[in-house]
Amino acid sequence: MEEMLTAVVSLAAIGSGLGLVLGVAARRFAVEGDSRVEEVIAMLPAANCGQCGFPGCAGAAEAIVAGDASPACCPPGGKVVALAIAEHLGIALGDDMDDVLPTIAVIEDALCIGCTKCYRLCPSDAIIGATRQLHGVFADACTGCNQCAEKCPTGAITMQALPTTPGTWVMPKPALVS
Amino acid sequence: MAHIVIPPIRRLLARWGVHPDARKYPAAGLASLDAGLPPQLVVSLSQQAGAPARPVVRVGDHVLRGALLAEASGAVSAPLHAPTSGTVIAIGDAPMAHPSGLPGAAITLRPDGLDQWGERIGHPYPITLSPEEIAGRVSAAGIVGMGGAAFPSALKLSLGKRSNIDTVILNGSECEPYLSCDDRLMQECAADIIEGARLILRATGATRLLVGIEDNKPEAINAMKIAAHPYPEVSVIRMPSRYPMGSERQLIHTLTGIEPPAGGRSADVGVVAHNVGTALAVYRALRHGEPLTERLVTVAGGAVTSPRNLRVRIGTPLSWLFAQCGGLRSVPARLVVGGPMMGVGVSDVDIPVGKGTSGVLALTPAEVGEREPAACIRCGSCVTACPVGLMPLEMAARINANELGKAEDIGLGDCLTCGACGFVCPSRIPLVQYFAHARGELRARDRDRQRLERVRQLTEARAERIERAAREKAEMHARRKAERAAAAEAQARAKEKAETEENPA
Amino acid sequence: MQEAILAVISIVLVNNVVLVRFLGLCPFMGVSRKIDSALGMGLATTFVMTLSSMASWLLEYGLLRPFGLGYLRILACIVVIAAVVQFVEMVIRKTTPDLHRVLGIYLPLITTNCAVLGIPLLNAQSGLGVGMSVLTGFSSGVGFTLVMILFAGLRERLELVRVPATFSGAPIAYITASLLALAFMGFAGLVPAGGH
Amino acid sequence: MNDVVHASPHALARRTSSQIMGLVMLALLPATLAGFWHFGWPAFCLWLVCIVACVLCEAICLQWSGRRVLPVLSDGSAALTGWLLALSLPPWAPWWLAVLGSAFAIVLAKQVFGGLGCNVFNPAMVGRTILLVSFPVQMTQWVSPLLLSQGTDLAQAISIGLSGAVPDAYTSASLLGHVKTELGRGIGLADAMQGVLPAGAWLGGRAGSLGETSSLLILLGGGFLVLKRVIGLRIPLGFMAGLCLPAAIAHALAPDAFLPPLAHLLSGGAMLGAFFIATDYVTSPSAPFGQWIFAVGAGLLTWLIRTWGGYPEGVGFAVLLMNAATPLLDMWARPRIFGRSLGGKALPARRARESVR
Repeated sequence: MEEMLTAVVSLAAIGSGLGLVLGVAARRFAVEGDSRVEEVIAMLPAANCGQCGFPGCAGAAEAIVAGDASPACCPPGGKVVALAIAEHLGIALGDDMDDVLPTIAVIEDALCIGCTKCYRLCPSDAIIGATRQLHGVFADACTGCNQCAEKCPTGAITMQALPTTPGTWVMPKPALVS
Repeated sequence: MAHIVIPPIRRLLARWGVHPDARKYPAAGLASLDAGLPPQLVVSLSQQAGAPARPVVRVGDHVLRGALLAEASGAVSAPLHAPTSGTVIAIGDAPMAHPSGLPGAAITLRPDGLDQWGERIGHPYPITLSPEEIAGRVSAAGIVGMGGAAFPSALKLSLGKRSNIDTVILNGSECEPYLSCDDRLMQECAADIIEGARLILRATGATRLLVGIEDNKPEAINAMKIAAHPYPEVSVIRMPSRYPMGSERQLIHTLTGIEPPAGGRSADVGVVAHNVGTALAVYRALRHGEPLTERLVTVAGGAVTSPRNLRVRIGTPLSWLFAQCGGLRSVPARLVVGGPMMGVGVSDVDIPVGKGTSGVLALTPAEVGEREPAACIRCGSCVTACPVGLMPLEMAARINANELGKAEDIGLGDCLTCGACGFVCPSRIPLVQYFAHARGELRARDRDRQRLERVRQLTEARAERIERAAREKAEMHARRKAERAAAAEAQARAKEKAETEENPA
Repeated sequence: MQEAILAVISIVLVNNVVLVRFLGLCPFMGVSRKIDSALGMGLATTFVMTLSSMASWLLEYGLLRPFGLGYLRILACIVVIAAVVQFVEMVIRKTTPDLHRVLGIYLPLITTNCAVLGIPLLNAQSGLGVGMSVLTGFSSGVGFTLVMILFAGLRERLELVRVPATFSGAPIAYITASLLALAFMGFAGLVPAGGH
Repeated sequence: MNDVVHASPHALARRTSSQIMGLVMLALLPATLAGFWHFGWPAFCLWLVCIVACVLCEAICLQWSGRRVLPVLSDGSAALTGWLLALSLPPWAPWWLAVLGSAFAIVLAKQVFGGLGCNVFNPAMVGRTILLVSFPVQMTQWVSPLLLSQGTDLAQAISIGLSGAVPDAYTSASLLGHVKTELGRGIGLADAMQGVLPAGAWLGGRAGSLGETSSLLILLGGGFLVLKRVIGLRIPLGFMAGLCLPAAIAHALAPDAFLPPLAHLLSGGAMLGAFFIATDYVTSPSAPFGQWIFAVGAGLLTWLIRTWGGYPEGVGFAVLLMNAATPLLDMWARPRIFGRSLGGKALPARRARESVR
């Protein structure tokens, strides 16, 4: 009986003593909550184009942090953003990277009626033009979000891959040794 | 009197680099010939480092030799001049020497056969010109580095004021196998080269000129020594033959003992290096007023019937050069523009010669040594060969595993892409291709990043604009409402007042 | 002094905690993909092992032996070590969040890491003094760290080569670990039996 | 656009991987022939069994993993592994030992890692070491060197190889094993060394593994490889220094308890290890400084294990241990990059004129 009491008392003493120390430490070394969603939002292009299937860039960031979406889900961001997010969150990227090819909107002159619908819609101001005048696309600013193509009444806008020039050409990786 | 300097033995015994078979003969032993005028000349707009030149002629224009075809655009660029007299027949995409095989913008000229010079304004004693004047004329003559990099030379000349250059190096090492155009130039025009180099010396304000020549070119060393004899500031230095001795940084280290800091320019240590061909072009531009319209090109390789050095107009297609050398005697395994170590492998014989083209090679399968790549056995040959002290096998393994960032961490950015590692690799692993791929990919990512940043700014600006418009609208709405309310109240009050006035107590 | 040196050699090399005693295999396999995290894990474990050796010696001679509570040894050790680990985790999380992110779930796992529990228990069994206890704990940690970074280096190399699909991942890691253990067998007998 | 991209360089040095393997085999030939001469037909049979077993194992693995068999086999690496394994086995070892060792070397140490260039441990040493810890009796059954003529004929050799039973008349002890036993019995070195290191030791007239005994011929082969630039001098020199320096110091302090450096060098697999085992490309560091650390470390560990360890010979273990450190050495002992400090920072810009002679 006495032995049992000693055992219980001593273990209780150890436990409560250590608990006290840990309790103090928990206050002393407290850490704030998860800031990763904000960090991921800052990395995304902020175009809120919706190509990822989430409500805007903030929604995509939440999904990526929660693990519901791949960092490669952002077509305008492409490889750069995917790699940056993956590295930041410590996620391994699959081989699906090469499928994410950047595209831009191309307006076919013959079909454009200058209705300015696309011009008003473009989230990144990449379409230049005025009422009843031929519209043009500022390729450097186009995210390829496809919103203009959906709204174009004459179907003059198509999404096309960026053409390769000697300046943008990348030497292919050598084939694997068999 | 020029003195002869021998670099310290420690530097000569350094273990970097490789010793490929020189294969410079028979071309190196034969006097250079004029290649004549081909039926068409294609002057590529982006044959110099930096921005492409901007055309100033139109299709149909008739031009004389030396006339301006395109002007420099931007800080790093160079103008282009008509290589002969003739008619501009096209401005647009044409084949060019690029590993991708993609075409680039060019001006196509049909020679009229008269080869008539336009106005040439030379100077009888160019050495009396001011440094600024020299740099200006070199810039106007469209002179670029003729060793292969094609960097606009005038930019290097005007560095002197800012960087306090004290040494000019004349690069006569010509360490690439097969190539002998610099060798021939030094043998045939040594005096003019030295004059040109002295003009460079004057333009940069430097006080000594070191001419570095590899010891496998004894005739060139002799010729240059004789030409340099009257000038005490010129030293001709015999260097060991080793690839890549002609790389600017390795050359500076061998000749001066200074190790230029990584990431910086050679001017930071007070040195600039110019190719011997550049010096000759500088002399011709200043003495005779001739812009850069021709250069010496080595045409060689096992598939060429009679290899030779040819004086070639800029824009001459490769097929014309081969024809001048007796044609091809077998189907080449590879056509190379430049040297075999760093040149561009091409497949089109219509590709034109540019200002930086030092050689045109048609190589047989045996010379190329084409074998299927095998597994890396980690022999370390590439580590020993690397002139920069990198571990190519480790870099390639990381790039192969798509870990480009890690490859960068261990020195991808310091790689010269000189090809020494790929040359010695017993497993024939295309190391340089790995590095070129990784660099291209990293550059592409950089571009994408910048583009995204721009898009982000535009998007934010738009969002802000819309928000501001909405706010202004709301404010205006509120103001109107307030005004209306105020007006109504005033009216009501007036009415009330009127009523009170009407019914005074 | 000589005894201490021999003990360190014995614990680090001859009776290596991972490769010879087969303790702490969970982090050995789990956190050895990258050298940085292996090093972090090794250092954290060394720290915890040293502290817990000290704590359990105090426990052993301050409480368990005087009161004849030897039968509570395992229970009490677990409580003490768990508390030490919790403490270390909080400190790391606050001071070096990156290391915390890398160590991930493995840091709490140190709590139930058999090496961390095993070494103090072995110390208690062999009746070592406080100095030797702490030294044993520390050198066990050093041995653990050494093997961790060697193994992590090997695994990083293996990431870069084309291991057949059948063997890539865990299988090749186990094979590598076995060959590493084979190499460590060379140390057998290096310290005369009874040294430790 | 080009269909096939031809990246530079467009020229190639002539030496290929299989040529390198061939040169190494050529360099091994004198020591191997000496081994045959000293240990007779059983040694030859062992050598043959090892090589055939290694090549067969490699072929089977390649076939199984669906890779092309003949082109890969022709690189000669499997045969070289078998050769090196044979040289490190007792000359009259039974056939099954050789086959087992070859299987471990090729399958476990090489092919499961992905084949040539992918393994992290030296295959021959993995094979030998597994055999040593698994079959200590058979692996320490040495025979005294006999001349081919007065030894066994082929038929006898085959029966020895099949049964693994070495006639008592031929058994002998290796120097290291003998010294370890005698020191263990409390006998001083001076007595233990009596007549163990005969004058012919340089040429292989001593008990030991098949190819490790004739140090002079190994040195010859190693020198050939150095001249041919197949191997560098760093690893052999570093290994010998790492082995001999502590041995010399210890021997000077206590001559009766520690073997002299020359005895270390001439006994066991020290020379073979220095020139042919530690220099294995795949499992040794590829940068100069890393090679020095690797080699000195391997030599030092060999001395430690030989002197105090439970096993009389430590070359195999030492090489395996340093193999394990090789990835770290490759990572941390990289050469200095031109224009940068060792730490990777750009050098300060020195002016040309200040440093002129």
